[in-house]
Amino acid sequence: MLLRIHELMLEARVLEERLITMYKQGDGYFWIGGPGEEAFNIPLGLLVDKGQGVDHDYLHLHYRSSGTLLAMGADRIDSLRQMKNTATDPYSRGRNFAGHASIRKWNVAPISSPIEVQFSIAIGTAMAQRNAKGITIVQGGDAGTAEGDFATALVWASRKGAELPLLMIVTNNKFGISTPYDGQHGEVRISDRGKAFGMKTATIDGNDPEEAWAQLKAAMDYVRTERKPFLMEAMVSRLYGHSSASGANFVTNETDPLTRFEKKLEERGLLTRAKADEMRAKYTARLLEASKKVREEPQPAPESIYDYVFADENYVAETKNGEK
Amino acid sequence: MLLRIHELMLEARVLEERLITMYKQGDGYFWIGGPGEEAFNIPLGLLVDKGQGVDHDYLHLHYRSSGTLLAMGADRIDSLRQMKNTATDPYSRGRNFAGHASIRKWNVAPISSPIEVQFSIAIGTAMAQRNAKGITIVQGGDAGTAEGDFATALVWASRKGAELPLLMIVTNNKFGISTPYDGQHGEVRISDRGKAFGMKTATIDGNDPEEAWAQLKAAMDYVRTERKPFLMEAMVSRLYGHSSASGANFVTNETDPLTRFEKKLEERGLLTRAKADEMRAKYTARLLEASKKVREEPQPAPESIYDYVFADENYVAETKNGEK
Amino acid sequence: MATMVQAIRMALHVGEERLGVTDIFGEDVGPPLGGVFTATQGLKTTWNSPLDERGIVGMAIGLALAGRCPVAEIQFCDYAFNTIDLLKIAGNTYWSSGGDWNVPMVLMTPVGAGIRGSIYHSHSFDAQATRTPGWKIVMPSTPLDAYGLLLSAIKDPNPVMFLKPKALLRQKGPKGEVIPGEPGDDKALSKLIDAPLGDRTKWKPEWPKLEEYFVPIGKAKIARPGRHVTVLTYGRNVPMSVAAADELAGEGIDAEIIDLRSLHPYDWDAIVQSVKKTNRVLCVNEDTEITNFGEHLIRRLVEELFYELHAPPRLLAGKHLPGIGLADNLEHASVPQKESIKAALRELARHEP
Amino acid sequence: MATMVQAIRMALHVGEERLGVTDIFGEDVGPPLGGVFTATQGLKTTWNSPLDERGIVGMAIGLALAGRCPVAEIQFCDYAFNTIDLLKIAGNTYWSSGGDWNVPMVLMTPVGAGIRGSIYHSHSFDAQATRTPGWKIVMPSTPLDAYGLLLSAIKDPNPVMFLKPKALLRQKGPKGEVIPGEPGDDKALSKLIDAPLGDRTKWKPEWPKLEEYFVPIGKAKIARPGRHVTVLTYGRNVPMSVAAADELAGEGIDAEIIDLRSLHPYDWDAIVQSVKKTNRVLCVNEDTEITNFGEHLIRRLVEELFYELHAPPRLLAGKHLPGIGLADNLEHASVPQKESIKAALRELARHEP
Ligand SMILES: Cc1ncc(C[n+]2csc(CCOP(=O)(O)OP(=O)(O)O)c2C)c(N)n1
Ligand SMILES: Cc1ncc(C[n+]2csc(CCOP(=O)(O)OP(=O)(O)O)c2C)c(N)n1
Ligand SMILES: [Mg+2]
Ligand SMILES: [Mg+2]
Repeated sequence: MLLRIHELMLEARVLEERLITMYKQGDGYFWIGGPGEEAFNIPLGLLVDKGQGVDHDYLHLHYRSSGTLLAMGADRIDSLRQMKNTATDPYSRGRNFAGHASIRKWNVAPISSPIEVQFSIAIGTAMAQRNAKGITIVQGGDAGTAEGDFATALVWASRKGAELPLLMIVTNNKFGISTPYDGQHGEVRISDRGKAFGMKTATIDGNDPEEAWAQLKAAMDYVRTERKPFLMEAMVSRLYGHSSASGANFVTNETDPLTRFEKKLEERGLLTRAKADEMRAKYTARLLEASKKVREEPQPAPESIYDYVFADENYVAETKNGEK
Repeated sequence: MLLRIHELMLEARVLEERLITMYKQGDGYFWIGGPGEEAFNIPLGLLVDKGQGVDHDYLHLHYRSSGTLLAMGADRIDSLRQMKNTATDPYSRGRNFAGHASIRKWNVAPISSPIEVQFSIAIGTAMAQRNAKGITIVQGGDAGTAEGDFATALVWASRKGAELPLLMIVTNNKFGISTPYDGQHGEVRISDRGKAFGMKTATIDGNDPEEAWAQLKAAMDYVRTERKPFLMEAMVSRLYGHSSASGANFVTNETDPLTRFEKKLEERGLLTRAKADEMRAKYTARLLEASKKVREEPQPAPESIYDYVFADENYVAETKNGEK
Repeated sequence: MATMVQAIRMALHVGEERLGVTDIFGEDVGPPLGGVFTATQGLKTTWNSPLDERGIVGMAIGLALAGRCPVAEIQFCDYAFNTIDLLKIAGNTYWSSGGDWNVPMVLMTPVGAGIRGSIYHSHSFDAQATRTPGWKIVMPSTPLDAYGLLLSAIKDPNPVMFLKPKALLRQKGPKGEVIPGEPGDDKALSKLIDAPLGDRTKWKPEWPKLEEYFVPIGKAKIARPGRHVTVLTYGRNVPMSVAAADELAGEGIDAEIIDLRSLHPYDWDAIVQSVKKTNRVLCVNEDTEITNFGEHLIRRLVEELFYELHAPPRLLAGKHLPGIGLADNLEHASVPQKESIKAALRELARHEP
Repeated sequence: MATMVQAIRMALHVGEERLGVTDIFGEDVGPPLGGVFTATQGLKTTWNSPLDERGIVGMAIGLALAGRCPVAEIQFCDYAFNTIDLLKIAGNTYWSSGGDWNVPMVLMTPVGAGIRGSIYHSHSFDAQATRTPGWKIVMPSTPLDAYGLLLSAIKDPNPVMFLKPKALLRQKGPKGEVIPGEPGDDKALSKLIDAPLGDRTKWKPEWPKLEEYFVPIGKAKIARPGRHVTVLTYGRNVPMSVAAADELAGEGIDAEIIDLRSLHPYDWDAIVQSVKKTNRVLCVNEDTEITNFGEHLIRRLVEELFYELHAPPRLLAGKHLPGIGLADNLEHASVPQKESIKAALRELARHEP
């Protein structure tokens, strides 16, 4: 399992690096993603009950969630397609930025750019699941918790007698674009905000995949069995700055969860540097191939702007997903 | 002092009863007010540092605050003028509902109908007071704390190193129009929501004017000297239902802070029934006179809708207040 | 004959029983009150939400994503203006996800003036709504249309906004317009479905055997046929315009009143047909007059029918002011009234090209 | 010559130093970044706000009520749609309080397409803004106008919205348009006021000796004089329309481009004067085309100048769609481009009455 997690963390990192390279080579207008959050997002993706409908888990993620989707088995090349805004981009048909996935057949709600609105929407899928098997998972950053929508989720998820099976996750990288955490918060721990609502809460080291796995598992089991909300704050890193707008260059002053985990695995004799390098080389080559393929794919046609404004009355979700 | 508080509580009650009678006699389209909150709102009004500018207290109140304004010395007849939407209504020129005062010369911000927005606006006057003598007081109901604006005030008021001299007050009457408190809240005490932000908090019996006075005094002293926020929840009654929309009839199943206080004063030999009745009769007569006078005052002219859209460049707040 | 609010209640009942409606919710929507206008009394799936409009809209979107069929209410449209970003998301989700996720939800909210609602119970929402792509927008002017439009809204796989003309909620429709299945006698209907005053804990409504009736979204209706001037309007201004037209008949002015019913998509064919006949057009609505939906209709009319117009088309709308004042004088001076509609119609009808 | 973003920065500097500006704030507005477009670098009174647009607008209103002079920023207008209710309050406070409290605040926010901003960095705000009574709305198309309009906005005792055309922020103005006091040499200016890349903790700007210069709110400008067609536009579409007109000159079409600069109040006299001369009018903006501000201008033009119009007035605006897509094809097909403006101008100019 640890090795599986490591391999996915590595692949997720290489995927983000490929997207950054594509941006820098002019194969995309904007990059934003999750390098530095792999140790948390990979376990999350592996622990999700994947499927469609209320008996599986709903995911309301944000633009740093590529690792979670990758761990769930999303086709890697689709991230590249969205980066290159091709007509083949299955997430948005070349309309949205990189990192804005939508996978209905797996209950992954469309990722949208506005910060924190997913917290106001997640209460709805969670409400629909009160008497079902699945749970709803919603994730956002630390700065975004200042938006009223974060409080909306706290209020609506904890109403006595109407508690929601909602796992609220805050990935705290201590930044909102350029603004440091300190100076913007009165809370010592963001997770403390759940306490007044009688919620279970935890603040964890999101750079340690073993702790992340254990804590996520426990939290998800609690929400799944108790049908009550849980607020988790995970401390993570932001390894390439906020986005391409800030250069997307590797920063050296933050913990790299991948190298840290590799060191651990080496110490335990579970991994060798050589093996790790070989894996990295393999994924790098694979994604390079994929990026070449994507470059050949068509751009959306001008008239396509008129597609998908309204679903027609015969619209059936299932069929639509069948197609994909 | 206690007798002064009682007299103001009584007068505030009679004032609301007059407004309700005006409504029922067709001298107004809508009534909403604060009967049942006198034990809290009168002490609040008496403790305010009244005046204009950052060295005095700013008040961001809501539609149940007539008692507070009365205790501050607002002209009683002006409430009747707004009820009757006369041209002479100094608060809104016949434009707004009863209970929507605006008194710039005393730092009383315009009361507006949308629930909780005053919490997002109050942080601004409080910010302007960080290095001044005055403080900002913002007040709203229990149900309204579900709006994101309540969280906005918590977040902005408690930022480390940038704390605001803000007294946040929730008058909890356990209702939002028809919706009971229970079933809508996960919090045991609304005031607990301040704890995660390192705020001082208290939940008090707002039906006891002595407790209200003592607790408000302590909280205001803290905010004034420490220049830090305080969240107070006051349990109060709603004695005539939500508003005229629900009939505005006296309810018998809630504590009446006025009769409770009068009993106490009688027990202590500070007041006699006869004296209380006499006072009530005096204020009733006075306000009846006032309502007759208001009935003779002109209604706003149609063209007046175009007044006060824009302040002209020579606009000076002071002069404006001088006029009033 | 049912009032509009009774018609809405009956439509929601049919929605619950036969069209899969799962959640009817909002502030004070559930027991004991059943809505500030009693629109949701006695229904099965109603519940009270927290006092949080953003949560209400977000909840509705989430429920729709999860395959439920929600009907959410914003108590007054005046209080929907902190949710515009969420309304935009409801409207763009299908498009942004390239057809992956649709959002089948209904949002209903009372709109307009006419009840001395002062600054925050008099807002209109048609201008804001029509500039929110991805939404279908409907607004009835009679109980039967309210019934038929709401059923269509519930069945639609897209977000649909159902704007309730506040001033008409307690009104009945034109003679003879009956909801299929409603008892002929009003008192009987009221006995069946109106909650009693006072304690309602034991009360249960008895619903008449109602038939499904769908008013297609996108189809206008001629509320009053006429030959000289076309009035394009909706909601509260429809009966007002009809009354104005009837009074002008004596002056030899015969106005045609088109009740759009659907604001988006709107019935362009019906509009063109009428304007080609009358060659004169007046748009009437209560929303503020700058960047107003009626201006869109006029813009498109001049673009496409410039040479058919024998008089400059006119807009009669709410004044561009920060609010609608409480006093009679103020409310009347702020939004169209029967007299101002008559004046505008006279001017148009008598205009010499 | 300064770019527009440098002009804005210089105006804010003058505002701080001489016009009483006390707080320039918003998300990432303070150090270290100084704004996502560097508009607030090196200023004295800037600070970073929490990530909460409602708090930002509420804070600005409160500061204004308390007698401060705030300039608040919403990072992208795309993220202002959860604050419409608060914007309405800023606009109605003076009116609702019967003249008791005014709200002297400036709200600035980048608007429009042109930088491949995809769905949430391409929105326009002119339609929403112009239907928010009580606000003055300005939008520059050159650095000098940005400078002069922002100074006027700061001095105004009412809420003023300063819309920043994203695509023009890094552009310079037409030849010879200089900000009074800016150094003639661009490199010199950049050295003085642009923050260095990397560590800025020790950096301090050196401000040129700038003179106050006010562009009155409510006054339009003829960006290009012409005889055959009038174009009513603002922001990004001004240079685009001028370029289109210049190219059409060869075809014997001489278009007059009016840069409104103020959207509310707008310069009706300048509009009438031009349209009476050309008798043909095209409105160009990027906002979605249903319930659009250009439609207001057209409505008023047909109401007041119907018989002066020798061709149906036209609107060229953003498509009524849920968003603007990322790919070139999508963005180009969604909002006016030079070629589509030329096509519309040809049609109007060649139209035979
Ligand atoms: C409502 C809204 N406001 C502003 C922005 C611009 N913006 C994009 S990301 C970001 C910072 C988000 O910080 P945080 O919530 O901590 O998430 P992180 O990016 O650090 O993971 C901002 C301000 C936005 N996308 N949405
Ligand atoms: C934003 C908003 N939503 C809804 C309303 C309608 N409304 C008026 S008062 C009220 C209930 C308020 O309850 P609470 O906050 O507890 O204050 P109370 O009236 O009980 O003092 C509601 C829903 C409103 N005025 N503003
Ligand atoms: Mg962060
Ligand atoms: Mg209450």
